[in-house]
Amino acid sequence: MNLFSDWTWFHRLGSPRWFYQNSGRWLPWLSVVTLVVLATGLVWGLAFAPADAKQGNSFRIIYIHVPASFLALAGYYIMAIAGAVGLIWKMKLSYMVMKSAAPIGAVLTFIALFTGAVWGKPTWGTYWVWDARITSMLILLFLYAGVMALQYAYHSVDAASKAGAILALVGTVNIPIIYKSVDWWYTLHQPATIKLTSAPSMHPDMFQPLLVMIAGFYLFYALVLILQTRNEILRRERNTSWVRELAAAKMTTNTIANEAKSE
Amino acid sequence: MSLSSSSLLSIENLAFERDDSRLFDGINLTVNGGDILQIEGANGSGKTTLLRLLTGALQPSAGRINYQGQPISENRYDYLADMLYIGHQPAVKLNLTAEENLRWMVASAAKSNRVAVADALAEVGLAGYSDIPCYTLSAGQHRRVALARLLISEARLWYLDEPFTAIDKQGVSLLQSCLQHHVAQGGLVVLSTHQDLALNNVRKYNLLSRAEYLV
Amino acid sequence: MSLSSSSLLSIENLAFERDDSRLFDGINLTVNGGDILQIEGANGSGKTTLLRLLTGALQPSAGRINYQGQPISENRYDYLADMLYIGHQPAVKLNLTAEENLRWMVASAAKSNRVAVADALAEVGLAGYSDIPCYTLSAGQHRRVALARLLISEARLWYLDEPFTAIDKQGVSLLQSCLQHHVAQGGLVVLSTHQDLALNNVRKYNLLSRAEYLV
Amino acid sequence: MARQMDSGFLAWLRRDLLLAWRRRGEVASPVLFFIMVSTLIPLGLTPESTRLAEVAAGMVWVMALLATLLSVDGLFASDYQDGSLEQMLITPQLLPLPVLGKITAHWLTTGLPLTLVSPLLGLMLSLPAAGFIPLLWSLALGTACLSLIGAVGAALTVSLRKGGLLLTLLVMPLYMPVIIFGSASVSYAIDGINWLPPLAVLGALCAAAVALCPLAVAGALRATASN
Amino acid sequence: MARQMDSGFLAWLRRDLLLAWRRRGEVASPVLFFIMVSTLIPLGLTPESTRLAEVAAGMVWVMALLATLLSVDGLFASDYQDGSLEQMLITPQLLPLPVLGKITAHWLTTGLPLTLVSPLLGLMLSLPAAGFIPLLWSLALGTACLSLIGAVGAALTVSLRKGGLLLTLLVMPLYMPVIIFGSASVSYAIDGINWLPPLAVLGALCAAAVALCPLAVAGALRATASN
Ligand code: HEM
Ligand SMILES: Nc1ncnc2c1ncn2[C@@H]1O[C@H](COP(=O)(O)OP(=O)(O)OP(=O)(O)O)[C@@H](O)[C@H]1O
Ligand SMILES: Nc1ncnc2c1ncn2[C@@H]1O[C@H](COP(=O)(O)OP(=O)(O)OP(=O)(O)O)[C@@H](O)[C@H]1O
Ligand SMILES: [Mg+2]
Ligand SMILES: [Mg+2]
Repeated sequence: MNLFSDWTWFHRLGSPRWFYQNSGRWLPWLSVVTLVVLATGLVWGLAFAPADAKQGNSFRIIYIHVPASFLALAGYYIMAIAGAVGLIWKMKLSYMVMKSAAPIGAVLTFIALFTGAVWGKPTWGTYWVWDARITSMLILLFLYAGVMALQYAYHSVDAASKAGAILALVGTVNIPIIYKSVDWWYTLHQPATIKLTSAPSMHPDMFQPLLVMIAGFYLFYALVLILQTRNEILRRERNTSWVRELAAAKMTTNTIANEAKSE
Repeated sequence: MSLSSSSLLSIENLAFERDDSRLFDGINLTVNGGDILQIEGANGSGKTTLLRLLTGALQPSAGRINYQGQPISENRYDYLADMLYIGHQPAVKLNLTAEENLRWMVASAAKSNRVAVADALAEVGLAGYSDIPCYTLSAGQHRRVALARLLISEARLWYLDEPFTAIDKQGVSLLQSCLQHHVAQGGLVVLSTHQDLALNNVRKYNLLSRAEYLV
Repeated sequence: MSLSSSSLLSIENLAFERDDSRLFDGINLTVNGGDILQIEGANGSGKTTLLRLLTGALQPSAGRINYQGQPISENRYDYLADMLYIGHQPAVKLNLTAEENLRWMVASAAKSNRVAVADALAEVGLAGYSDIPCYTLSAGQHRRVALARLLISEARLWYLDEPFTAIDKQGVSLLQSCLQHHVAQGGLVVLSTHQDLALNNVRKYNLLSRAEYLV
Repeated sequence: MARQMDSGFLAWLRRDLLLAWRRRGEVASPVLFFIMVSTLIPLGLTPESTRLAEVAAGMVWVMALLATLLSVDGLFASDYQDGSLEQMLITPQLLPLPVLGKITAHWLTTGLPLTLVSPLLGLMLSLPAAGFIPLLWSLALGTACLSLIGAVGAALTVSLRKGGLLLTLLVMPLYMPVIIFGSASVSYAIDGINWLPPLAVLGALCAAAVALCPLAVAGALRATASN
Repeated sequence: MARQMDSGFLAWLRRDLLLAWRRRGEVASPVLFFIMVSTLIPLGLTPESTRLAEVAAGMVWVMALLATLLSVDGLFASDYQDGSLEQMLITPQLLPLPVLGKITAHWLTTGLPLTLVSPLLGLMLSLPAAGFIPLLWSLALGTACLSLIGAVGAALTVSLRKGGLLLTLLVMPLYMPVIIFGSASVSYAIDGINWLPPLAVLGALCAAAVALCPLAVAGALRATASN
């Protein structure tokens, strides 16, 4: 009995409808908090943190680069776990989360690469080097691209979800291997001519806004993921009665509003 | 449960949907040894889908299929070993000869009698063709290679999706007598075809009207 | 020559061999507007080969085919423009939708009426399917896409290789009335099938006995 | 007649582009393919940019060649299997025109994207700045040659129901001149020599291929696919 | 049960080997592909043997990878089209076993010949003598990994009726560790370092792939091909 009631919440959580309606309630709060944290971090980092002794103001790109890199990595695991939950418990919502997480992760990876490249020009004098971490970031982008490509390629939603989940899982097994091997490859072949400043003993004045930005990016990630998932729910469940009712209700409020305006 | 356990194959309340659109539901059928069941229905009504559900290649969205009283998911290996399925695509490798194809099918798939390959090919009219690659065969000969499996199969359950496609009249009557022989020995045949069979004792099930009648 | 020049299509002493083994020879036939000619014969007797010889895709090893009294090699373009061939493989691209497939066939192949694509699809029962890729269609629906060409074709010569494959009964009668309509307008149909047609005025030609008779 | 010719070329071009569009992942993937193989090269060879720069132009060319090979294989294969090729052989158009339509579609979906993304590859493989413009031009011309020549191989092998490796064998010798002049024009530019002569040769090769290859393809298809 | 397992693995292995033998040209061509591309590389890069030697090991590895990609694409494709794959899904055997049989056949017809011919390539690309033995061993283990991982990609894409480029996108990132350790063991040997550790890693990767990939392939086939 106890076990049974334990599982009902789980299945309720797995219901797209339940998720849609509840997430709708949290969304305004979440967006406000996200906005505040991000704004604080940005203003603090860009305007108030002291300029770097060697790099001047160009170092401020760190406030985008580092949080984006963090989330790009964490996002892959979120996506893979969502896929695994979908495969094991046959939970549709979980597949939708997986599908929504892929493009967000890919964009964040791209941002990390792009900001890194832009930052590389003034600091290293080149946009691109085959550094271990940079290379593995590029591979991560490919892994995201693979999951996304599968989602687009399949006409059947079911097949797309399962295929994407399997690929994501195979990728999870591989990510540590890839990181280890790339790391190892880099140290093997050449002495580090240029290296990312590894875990810098950063000045607290620079470091604190970075922490705020990382927190802000996590919130922002959650927000975008929820929004994307909600879209996906509506798209996939467009033929169910509750989405129809929702759409009909929207329509009537819109027409009422329009009529009120025109009067 | 007690009702269905007495029959060889029983389908309970079977439903199938793809991407949230329902193809059919509420299918109830029992088939016993000695039965030939012909699935009828217009193009696109779901005959192939039903047969593939029976083979276990597709999963039903509701309902279940019992074999000897047990759900097929529970004694999957016995069930599959007792089953022979020939679909729209006859699984004939174009680069292999008819004999190689048949030998391989016999080795890999269901219970079969391994010695009779050459005889079976002769019986379906491919006696002179056993050592040329299948891509030089005509459409009907190509299907005959797959149908030769029926002559050596020892499986009890035969699921045949439009087995008469591209087969000439002599071949159709050969195939029908083969089916007759199989059910006379206690086997079971579920097949889909748009042609009328010249067999007695065929039960028909219409997928659209969900009605069953005896020919 | 003077005899055959009066007929739309005439076959003189046609023979075909592959790698020095003769499939058939001495085929003589004349077909006129208004005729339906059914090629008969067991599996592997050469029906498909004969039809492909007629389309010009294969070259005969002896004999010739005349169109309006002239060998088809001499007025090849007129002949091909007046011809429509549907073979065992229906030339339907699985990744395109039914409508895109049909539009493309109309644009590239024979004389056709370009506007009627949607109507034709509706008539073959694919009204709701026009915007999904063809690989989700059932076997019969897949062939129906190709057969929809017949409804919009303006070609006079129709060569159909087992057009009734996988088509349900309602589809078969639709197709037969379509053929009837075509010959009533002066067109010509050469087809191969193992089924008996419910049409009057069908001439049959048996490839094995090389005998022709009227149904 | 002229109208009919047109419609043969355009109808097949449009169809193949539509097919490529339906498989959108496919259209994007030549680009990803190149980026990925160029990641592979530093992994396999060396991450040092000076040594990479030496092999960069050659590697981009080898990859262009492989990407073409990988995809030209399917140029007629699916049409052969589903009966479309048979229909092409009996269209009232002159066969080389639909063929040219198909080849053009192939180039537009592989060679062109590769050309456009090549500066990025150059960047990743530390290609010297002087090489970028010649790389673009030579790839544009060269990939067209590769598609045209590859189509001949594809037509010769289509009825054999075999994989791409036999095709590789047939066309690789014919690809040699393209890759020699293509990579030469880039390395000339890097070394400060006039790089227009090799490019001109490439242009001439391309013109000859446009004229001859569709004929050869048509002949090959008639000879083999209709058996 | 044990007998059934056996027969699932052996039946499919034997069948795929027979098919490969029927298309004999095909079996020889990975090797020819390999040789051809290695003649191409000096053309695109540099004919100087000292500079070639530096990149030789890496190039052999990149080529092995591409040859596998080129051929693994068709691993399930023709079975899918002619209905054999459907039959495989309903055999009473445990699905990973027939799958492993097919993968083994693939390795025997591509990876193994490549490995055997690699000393020849080493000679053509002026590989230093110390590199030959590690090249052989690392290729033998590495190509097996490539076949296994490639099969997962092939299974995921088989029902999409698409070319090899999507497959490339899926499996190339997963190939990275293999190529790193493979080329490392050769370059270690050339530099006189102990080359067994990277080879051991490759062996571990291979063992893990043998255990996991057939399961992933079976899952992927059930999830997508039977739709
Ligand atoms: C395309 C180029 C670049 C890529 C792909 C890249 C990637 C990454 C990644 C993945 C991380 C997070 C690592 C972790 O989670 O532990 C990171 C952190 C960081 N990156 Fe970059 N990066 C690039 C260029 C740069 C450049 C040019 C600089 C500045 C010189 C830089 C400075 C940093 C710093 C300071 C951190 C955070 C602290 C740390 O973990 O070391 N990065 N980068
Ligand atoms: N490509 C080919 N190469 C060699 N022989 C072939 C080829 N195609 C067909 N044949 C042979 O030619 C003969 C006639 O084949 P065809 O396809 O014309 O027969 P058909 O009358 O259409 O038979 P079906 O009723 O089965 O369609 C067959 O015996 C076949 O084996
Ligand atoms: N892979 C698929 N994805 C999506 N829909 C499919 C798929 N396969 C079949 N369908 C749809 O399912 C329905 C039933 O198909 P099925 O093949 O079972 O029909 P059928 O009764 O066998 O028809 P036929 O007489 O033409 O063989 C069809 O409407 C078809 O469009
Ligand atoms: Mg069917
Ligand atoms: Mg035929």
